[in-house]
Amino acid sequence: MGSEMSTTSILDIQNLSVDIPTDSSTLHAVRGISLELNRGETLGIVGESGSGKSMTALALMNLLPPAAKRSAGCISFEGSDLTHATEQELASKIRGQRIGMIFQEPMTSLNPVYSIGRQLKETMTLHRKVSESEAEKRAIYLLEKVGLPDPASRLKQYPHELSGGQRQRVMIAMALMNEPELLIADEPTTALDVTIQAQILHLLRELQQEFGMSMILITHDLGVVSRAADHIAVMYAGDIVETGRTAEVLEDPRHPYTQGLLECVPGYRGTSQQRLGAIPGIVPAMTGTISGCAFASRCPRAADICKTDTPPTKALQQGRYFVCHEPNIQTPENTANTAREAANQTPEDSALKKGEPILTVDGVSCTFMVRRGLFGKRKPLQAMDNVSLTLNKGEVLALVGESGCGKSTLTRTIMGLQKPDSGSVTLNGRRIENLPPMERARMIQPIFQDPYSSLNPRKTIGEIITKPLAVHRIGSRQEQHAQARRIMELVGLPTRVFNSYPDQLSGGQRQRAAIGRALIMNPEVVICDEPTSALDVSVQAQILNLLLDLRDEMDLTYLFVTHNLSVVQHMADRVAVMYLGEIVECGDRDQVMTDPKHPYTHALMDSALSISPGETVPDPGLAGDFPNPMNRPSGCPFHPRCPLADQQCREQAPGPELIDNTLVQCWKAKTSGSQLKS
Amino acid sequence: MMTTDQTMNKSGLTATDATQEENNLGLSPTMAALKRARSHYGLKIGLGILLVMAIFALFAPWLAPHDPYMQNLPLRMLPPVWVEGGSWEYLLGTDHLGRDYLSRIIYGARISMTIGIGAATIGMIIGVTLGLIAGYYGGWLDQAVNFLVTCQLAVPSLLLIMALVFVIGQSITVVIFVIGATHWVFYLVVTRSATLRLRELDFVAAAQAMGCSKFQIAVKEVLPNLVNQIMVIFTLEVAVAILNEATLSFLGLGIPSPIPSWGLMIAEGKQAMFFQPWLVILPGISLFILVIAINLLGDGVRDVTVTNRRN
Amino acid sequence: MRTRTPVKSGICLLGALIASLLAVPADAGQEDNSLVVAFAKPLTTVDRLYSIQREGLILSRLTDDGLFYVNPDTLEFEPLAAESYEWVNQTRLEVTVRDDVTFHDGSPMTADDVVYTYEWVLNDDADTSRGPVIQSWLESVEKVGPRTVRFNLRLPYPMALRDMAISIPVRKEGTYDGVEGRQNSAEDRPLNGIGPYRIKSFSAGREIVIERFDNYYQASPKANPAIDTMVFRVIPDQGTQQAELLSGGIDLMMDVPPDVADNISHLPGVRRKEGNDIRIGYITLDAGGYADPDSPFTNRKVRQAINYAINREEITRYLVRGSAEVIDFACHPRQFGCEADGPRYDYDPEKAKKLLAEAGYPDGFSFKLWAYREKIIAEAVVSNLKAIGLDVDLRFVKLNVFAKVRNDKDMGAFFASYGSGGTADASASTGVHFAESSARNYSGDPALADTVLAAERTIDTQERKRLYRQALNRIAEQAYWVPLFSYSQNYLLAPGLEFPVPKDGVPRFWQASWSEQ
Amino acid sequence: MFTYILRRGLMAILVALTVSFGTFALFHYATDPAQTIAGEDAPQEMVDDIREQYGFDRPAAVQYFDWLGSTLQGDFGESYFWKQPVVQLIKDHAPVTITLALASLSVTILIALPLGISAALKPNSWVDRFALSTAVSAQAIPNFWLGLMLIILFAVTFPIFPVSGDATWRHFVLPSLVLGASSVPAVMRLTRTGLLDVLSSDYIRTARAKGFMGYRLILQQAMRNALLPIVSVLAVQLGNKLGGSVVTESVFSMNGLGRLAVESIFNSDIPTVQSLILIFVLTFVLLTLAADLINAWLDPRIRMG
Repeated sequence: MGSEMSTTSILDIQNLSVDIPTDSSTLHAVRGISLELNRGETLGIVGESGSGKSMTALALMNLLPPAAKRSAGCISFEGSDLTHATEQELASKIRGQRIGMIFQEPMTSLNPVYSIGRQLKETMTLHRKVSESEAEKRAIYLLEKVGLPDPASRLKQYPHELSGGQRQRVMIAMALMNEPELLIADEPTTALDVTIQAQILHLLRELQQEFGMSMILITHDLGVVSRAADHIAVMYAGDIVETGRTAEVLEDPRHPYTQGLLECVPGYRGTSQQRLGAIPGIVPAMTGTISGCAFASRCPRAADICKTDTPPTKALQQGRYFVCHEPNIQTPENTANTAREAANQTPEDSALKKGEPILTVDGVSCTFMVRRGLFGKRKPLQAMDNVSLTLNKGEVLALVGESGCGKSTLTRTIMGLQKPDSGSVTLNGRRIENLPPMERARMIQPIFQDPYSSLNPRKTIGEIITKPLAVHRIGSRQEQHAQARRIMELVGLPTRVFNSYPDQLSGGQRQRAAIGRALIMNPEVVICDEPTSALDVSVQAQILNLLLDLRDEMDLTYLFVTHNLSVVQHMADRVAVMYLGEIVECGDRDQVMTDPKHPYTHALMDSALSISPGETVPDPGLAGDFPNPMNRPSGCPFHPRCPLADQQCREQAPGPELIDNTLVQCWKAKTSGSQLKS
Repeated sequence: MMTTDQTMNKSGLTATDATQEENNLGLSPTMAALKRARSHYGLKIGLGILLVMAIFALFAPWLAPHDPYMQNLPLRMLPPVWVEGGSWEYLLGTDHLGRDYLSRIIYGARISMTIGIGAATIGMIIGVTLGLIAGYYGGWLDQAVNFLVTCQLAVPSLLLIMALVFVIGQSITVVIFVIGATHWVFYLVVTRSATLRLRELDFVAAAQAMGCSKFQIAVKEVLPNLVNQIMVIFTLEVAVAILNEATLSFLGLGIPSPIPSWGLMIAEGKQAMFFQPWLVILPGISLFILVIAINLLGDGVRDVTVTNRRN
Repeated sequence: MRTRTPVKSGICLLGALIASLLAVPADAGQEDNSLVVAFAKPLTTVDRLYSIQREGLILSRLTDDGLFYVNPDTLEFEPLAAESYEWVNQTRLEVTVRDDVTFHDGSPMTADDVVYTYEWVLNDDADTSRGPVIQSWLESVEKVGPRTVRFNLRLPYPMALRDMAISIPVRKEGTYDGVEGRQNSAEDRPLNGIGPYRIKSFSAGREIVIERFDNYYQASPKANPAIDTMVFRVIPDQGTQQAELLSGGIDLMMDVPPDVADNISHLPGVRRKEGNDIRIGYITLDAGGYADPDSPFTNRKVRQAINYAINREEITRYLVRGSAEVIDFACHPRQFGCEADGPRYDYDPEKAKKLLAEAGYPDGFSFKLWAYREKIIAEAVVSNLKAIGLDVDLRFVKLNVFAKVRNDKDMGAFFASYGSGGTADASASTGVHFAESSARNYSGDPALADTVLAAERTIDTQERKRLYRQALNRIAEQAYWVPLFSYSQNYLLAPGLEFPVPKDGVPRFWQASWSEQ
Repeated sequence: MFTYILRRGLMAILVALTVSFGTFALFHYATDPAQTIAGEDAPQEMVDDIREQYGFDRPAAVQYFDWLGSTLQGDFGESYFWKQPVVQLIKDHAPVTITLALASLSVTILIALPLGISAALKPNSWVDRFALSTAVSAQAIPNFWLGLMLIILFAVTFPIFPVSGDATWRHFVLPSLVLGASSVPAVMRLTRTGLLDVLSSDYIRTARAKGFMGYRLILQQAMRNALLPIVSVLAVQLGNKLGGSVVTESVFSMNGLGRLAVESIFNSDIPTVQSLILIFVLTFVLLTLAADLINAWLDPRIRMG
């Protein structure tokens, strides 16, 4: 859409590289990349963690960590070369004035001890001769623009009083205080929930058009770029491997990495597929020089030349090129085929399986008392309100919801680690609280989100995996070790790492180890708590595949907690949607995802960003954002955000009802579908 | 190996993972620490000095030229050899009872180290235990511990120690125990906060899910993660304890005479400090060197072991 | 005595001296004819009736006069505020008071004041520190003539004059009106004495300033002291005192440790004076087996062994120094009645070992030696005892702990010293230590107790001498004690200061003066 | 907030009582005040007399609650040894300690903060190294020894400052140095690490992206955050110094609370000891409370959570 404006380039980067010296060697974060951004357009930089995309962004205004060294042929911004600008000039003329920047972590990116107002205003007063009041006017105006209700009063608030989404909005407003020509957004939505993410991206798009800004959007999420960027550049190991117009790149990827990456995204090729394509291995160490193509070691098509010679840059057309030897030309389909074959090996769609309930959660409620602040009083926080759920043998039940909706409390309760105030959890017909911990442990095991915190850094992988056996005194040491090795084989861990420590493993391997630990006593139910959200797309694909395979081999039952709808799409047989401690909708995957009953579910589905270039970012059409659980709204907890809410919703909470075998809690459930469509 | 990559099945993945890891499997934490240690000067210097002093302390009976208790009144207050009137027989001169000063200083190292290590160990046992309890179990236990801490902090510790020693009576063991019993707060605070942090980590939840008891988790899962920090505190507390002992002895409430303690020697020399300054200066310097060595070691250990999670 | 001041420190001190000369006048008081003296211990009150500290005694000899005083030369007790006295019989003393004595507030001293003073002391509620002692011999006081006061004793008490001289200053009638119980007179009321000096200011723990009292009666031997004002600064720390002396902060330092005295005496800026002290050092052994019925010390041979084991000559010569001398009996040689011919124990470790063996301790035994002062000497003793195979644990504690344990009769052996309150009479040493009631008495020897008691109740000097000789010989034979040495007093003075050293270790500053040069 | 302060207050009182009872018991059973009061050479009669005068012969509990009762009525009693009201004693000694504490604290701040900040601004530079080595050596010098060395130096070699007493401001120079030096390392290290953390934080990056740099970045963005931990540690340090710096006061023989406390211990002057403990505990708790309040004022998160 930016295209109809003047397409002269506003930013032109030539052969930029960033080196970070570490105590042992130097890490080449960015290896001489070149980029061009046209005025009024959005350039999406995509890449997995460690691909150097953020470094690139920071390098532009030289905001790199003190140790890092930047070298560049030229960074010409509006004709002036930033490489020659002194720190002084950058600070006084460019930063925050002509180039604004938004960071990933809204939680930590605002100074906690100063009020929003001060932080907004100083951005302006620092650079321009403007009065406090003018700055304040501007600040209020922008807060309005970024969609914060009642902006005037916000000025007095402090960051910790705002939700993540609100903070990110403030960040945006702050970046726009001086009407910059260029806005750099570094993973602006990664830390946010789905609905918020959609809102923010939508907002950015609008603002960009309104102010005629150019934008660099850095993200790992192909879905996001596919909607939000005009051009994209795919980065791998500090290099740009492919670039061009978004649609072209995504529909006809030419670099094997791009292809692989797309294969990894669940739902990229429809839901039918149970097995994802995945890029084997991990990003190579970025220290030292890489001979040949950095991707060679992971490339399915790599030939010897790839390992020896630096691949050539092949331009297909103006601004559309990729870097590859293309040993034996293959169309993307082939790789897709291999993936399909793989898919076909797996047994027929498991969504058909139906077992009898193995785990039932019945009307569980749970409330915590929390003190806020040094002088604060203890206030109740209702984490779960009368939650009921059944988990059938052999199925995958996806539990979807935004952060703070009570997912983790629910899982903890199910594992018997959290005592509910009322209601009961029954596992194999026995009340969980009556189960002795040992027995319970044999039946149900968790897999956690963050493989960096779920493994004890002081224990070797071997110790970690054998731990359950040790605790339960199952078998002799030898037997335990043998068993551990079997499991490691099963989850695809090289037995070599038996004696190494978690720090020495990659994220993927850690997660495999975690899975191994969970499965070693082959439990019946496995609680997967966001098992992939901390991982890169390619690794996520590996893990998802693994989980599915394991389920078939050890016929496991998964409760799969996630916020990533494409993953749900990919994994789940049934879906339960949670909002503010309640299950608002629960039913078969397709039922729920294609024809959601609850307005919230509906909004969720709308805000899911599948890879579909050309389509714009949808507006989930949700008012405000996720309320603070400390003060739940009366009546239907969703009513403040619900487009359909009326008197009834505000006053009395709806009970669960079964509408074409989907459980829904909404007064408008029957009609909502049609209303929301229109 | 690339051929296996063509097919996208599990084993294939594993194979490549393996081969991938081959070239960048990092060092184990201990190895990494040792590697860093090799290039850390402070640590090496500190360790060096400490070793020398430890050797003197251990083999004092063989290394000391005289019996540190051997009194020889006619030869009292001899100056060191480099001062006129000094003799080669008594390198550092003699004290007010004609005892060989060098020998006493050598034996002094023994006392200081014993006390330092002893006291720090006791403090560690108290502090870490309480810290774990407070941090992991929380609740009223935490309150109780907190109360103890306030008591401990609110009363000037030196006064407290003096009062205790004064009343219980002076002896090496008393000094060790009293100093130990009054220097556990640092351990406690660190252990507690670290425990609070660790408690929230998933591996603890995982252990719970395995059916481990609270105690098992606290000791087997949490404690190992504190070892580094505790080690650092330990070294620093050893230094503190040594200084405390010296101060106590200096004030006449520490090691009983005639045991050679540096602090005591300074106190004894103080009377004549304008005229036989070495009586005060020599033990002071030994004390300084020992403590600085320990601190260097402590800082070194911290730099080397406690890896910063950032970048 | 050998001098060993290495050039190095010599130079540094010379430098010090010059520097201090530049910085401040070498002596604090020469110009304004004032005298600054350092007190090691803080004085809690300036009222002699309520303090028994040595500092109090020193001060009271300036600010207060009693009816009698101790003649600095003869150490006899002679009239002071009294004009004359007479023993009517063994238990009745009549004193005639002077008529020319005035209090600091200008009012004349009368017999009534004397009566008031003694009645106050006899009054239980007065809680004067010496009260109990006086009450133990003094029955009552009455005014029998315009200037005559009669003292009725409970029993013959030869030390009566001593007590009156040392611890009972005369107070103006009504001084303590409206004051109940022990209370510090200095805080509420300015001290109103009759001494040659009057209190100008007193801040507890810091300093005391006194100035010459002009209406002091000329007949007094203390009349017309040379110094106008005297300041007593409390400086507990020896090193600090030295520094102050060097930099001219103070003019006179008492109780100087011999080492320091030696060192400093080599400086041109300071003068050193040595005087005797009636104080003696000794070790008491638990002969009575109080702490432990079957303690080795109940065995006479063991006690003698210990007497032989300690090298008193060396200790006295190198550690106590000055005019100090070894003593062989339980009293100070300069004290009346301190004459005995009992056994003397010269240093002989071999003999000591032999005796131990005979006593059944061939390879020694272990015990605690308690002490609360002169740590160095205690250490020396310990190492002597270790030399004969005894395992001694030195318990060096503060007085309050020491006293607790001693009074509970829980000590096997303790090293202590006694100043006899400056009294040149054996009753003050031997008497105090072997009296029945005394907590210091570990001998468990009633016969001995009777002897000393008898001596204290006898006025006749020959008889007293005999009794003390008997007691002292008994103590020596039984080796209840290890008499160690008499002390010597070291004084350091600013150059121009003239000051006759006292024989009994209690300085009399009214004799001090600045020499004109 | 009020309830919070109340909680802390109660805590303080509880602590004070516990500690004071502990000390009381200790002294009651291990020492004999009577002899000290009477003096070392005092004859038996005198000592016994004093013992019953002061009621030392009564059972411990009786004596303790006797003391407690009167204290609760605001009467701290009378010192056994000094024979004057404890309140008076404390009034006399407090000024010295307070002056010394404040002086030395400012010494600490003047040395530690600049060092720490400049070290944090240039990590691994020579400034940083210098700062760290100062810290390490300052940590290693025995406080009392430093005092003695200074005395030797100033008493003898260059008599610029008086080496004992507390009469004039010049008397406080050396002690403040010694005492101040003792807490330099802690504060310095804390300032350094604290500021380093802040400087590497995301919001500072944001501030830089907004165009902040140089002193404005430090003063207007980083300092306030870095101050939080420093405030607390300074409070504790001040607390310790007010708790009577025993060593310094006795080395330089100053009449402060610290030395008063020690003397009272040596003389088992229980009323004084007890009252001092009460005062120390209360000051400490008050200071920490103050620190918390200051931090709450500095940091909204603490304020409203």
